[in-house]
Amino acid sequence: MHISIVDQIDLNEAYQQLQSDSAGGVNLFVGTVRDHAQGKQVTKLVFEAYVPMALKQMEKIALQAQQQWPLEGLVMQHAVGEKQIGEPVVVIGTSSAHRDASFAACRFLIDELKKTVPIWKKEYYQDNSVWVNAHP
Amino acid sequence: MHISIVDQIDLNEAYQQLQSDSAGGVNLFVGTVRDHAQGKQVTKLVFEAYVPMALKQMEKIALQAQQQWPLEGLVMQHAVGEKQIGEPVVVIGTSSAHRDASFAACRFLIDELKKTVPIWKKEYYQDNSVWVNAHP
Amino acid sequence: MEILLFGITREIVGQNQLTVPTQDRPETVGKLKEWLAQQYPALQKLSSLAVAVDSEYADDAQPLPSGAEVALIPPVSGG
Amino acid sequence: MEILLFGITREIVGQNQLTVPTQDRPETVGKLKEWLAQQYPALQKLSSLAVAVDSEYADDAQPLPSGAEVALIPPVSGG
Repeated sequence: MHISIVDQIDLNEAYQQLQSDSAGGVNLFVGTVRDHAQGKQVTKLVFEAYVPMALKQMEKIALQAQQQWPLEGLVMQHAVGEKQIGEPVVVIGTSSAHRDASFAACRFLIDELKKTVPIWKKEYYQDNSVWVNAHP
Repeated sequence: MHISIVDQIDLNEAYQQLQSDSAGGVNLFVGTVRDHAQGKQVTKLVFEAYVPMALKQMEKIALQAQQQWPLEGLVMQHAVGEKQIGEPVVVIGTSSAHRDASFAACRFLIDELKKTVPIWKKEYYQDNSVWVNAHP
Repeated sequence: MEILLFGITREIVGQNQLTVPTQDRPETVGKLKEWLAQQYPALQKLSSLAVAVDSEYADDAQPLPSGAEVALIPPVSGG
Repeated sequence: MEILLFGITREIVGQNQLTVPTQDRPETVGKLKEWLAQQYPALQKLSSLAVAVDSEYADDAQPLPSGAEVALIPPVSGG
């Protein structure tokens, strides 16, 4: 498995790391910066991570996925720092002999990452900014 | 939507075509040549398509997906010709504001492509070759 | 009438295209399938055999007008 | 005892790290949360506030040995 916190997402590297002669299906999910959120125009995002703990949590999730599905490859990259509209901020990649496993594991990994990995997103709008999810 | 039958899959082109400021999630599924099938060692594959009909069928499936899910982008590339172990043979891409739609549409598109698009795969093993699915 | 062949149908017939003699010319997709079954019994061993008319899947009742592009579609295996 | 701060907790406290005075030193995660609630009432308005000890989520009963790396984890929003 290849787990990293990076300044720039590298989709080609992720695809290379998923390559395996035994894999027939490769899934990539890329989370990108959307121009709107909560009905507001977004100007940019800033991501911050508690890096050692984020890597540990990502590894836990990855191990869970490997136990649940027969995976050939697994990649999780999350970016930190300032990101503009359209830029990738996270890539989740899975590969397996048959596509059922890679699809299911890819979905599981991004869902779990969003729930437990200590990474924080600050959304900047025209007039203010907020830490996403911080308040009810 | 971007639908094509190609000699070489271009994953970066697919990703570029899925870019949209309104998209927060991008899904890519890449089908690759596995080294084994039906318990046999595969040496290579050859793909053949009835091109005009394949494009028409792919377009139909793509329209169905667009009706079912709010997609920002949609890509289907299928390769023809001889492909070696590890090479990509199909890429399906979807993007949408939220990931539920892009995940579901990506899965739908590859499943439907395999059912109805007139493309044929010949598997070569050490000692013989077969047209996949041809016989019961 | 010319019939386009792909995949295993091309190997069964031994040609890239199949010509149906004028005197045998089938009026419908169903009639064409009957003629093919007689001429090439190996086609009946396939898991399925569809016919496309002008690049669309066609059912047995569909007529085969002259000038239509007709193709045999053995079981697909893309992806 | 030093507490690492991230995201909105850093803004609420107004520093990158928080020092708990020796005389207030909490023995458990639960005690630390009580102390924080008193010192920084704005922390109670968050959707949730977890504490990590040595890079692992910790429950209220968990002790805080000296030398442990302690961090506040406000609601995460990665991805």
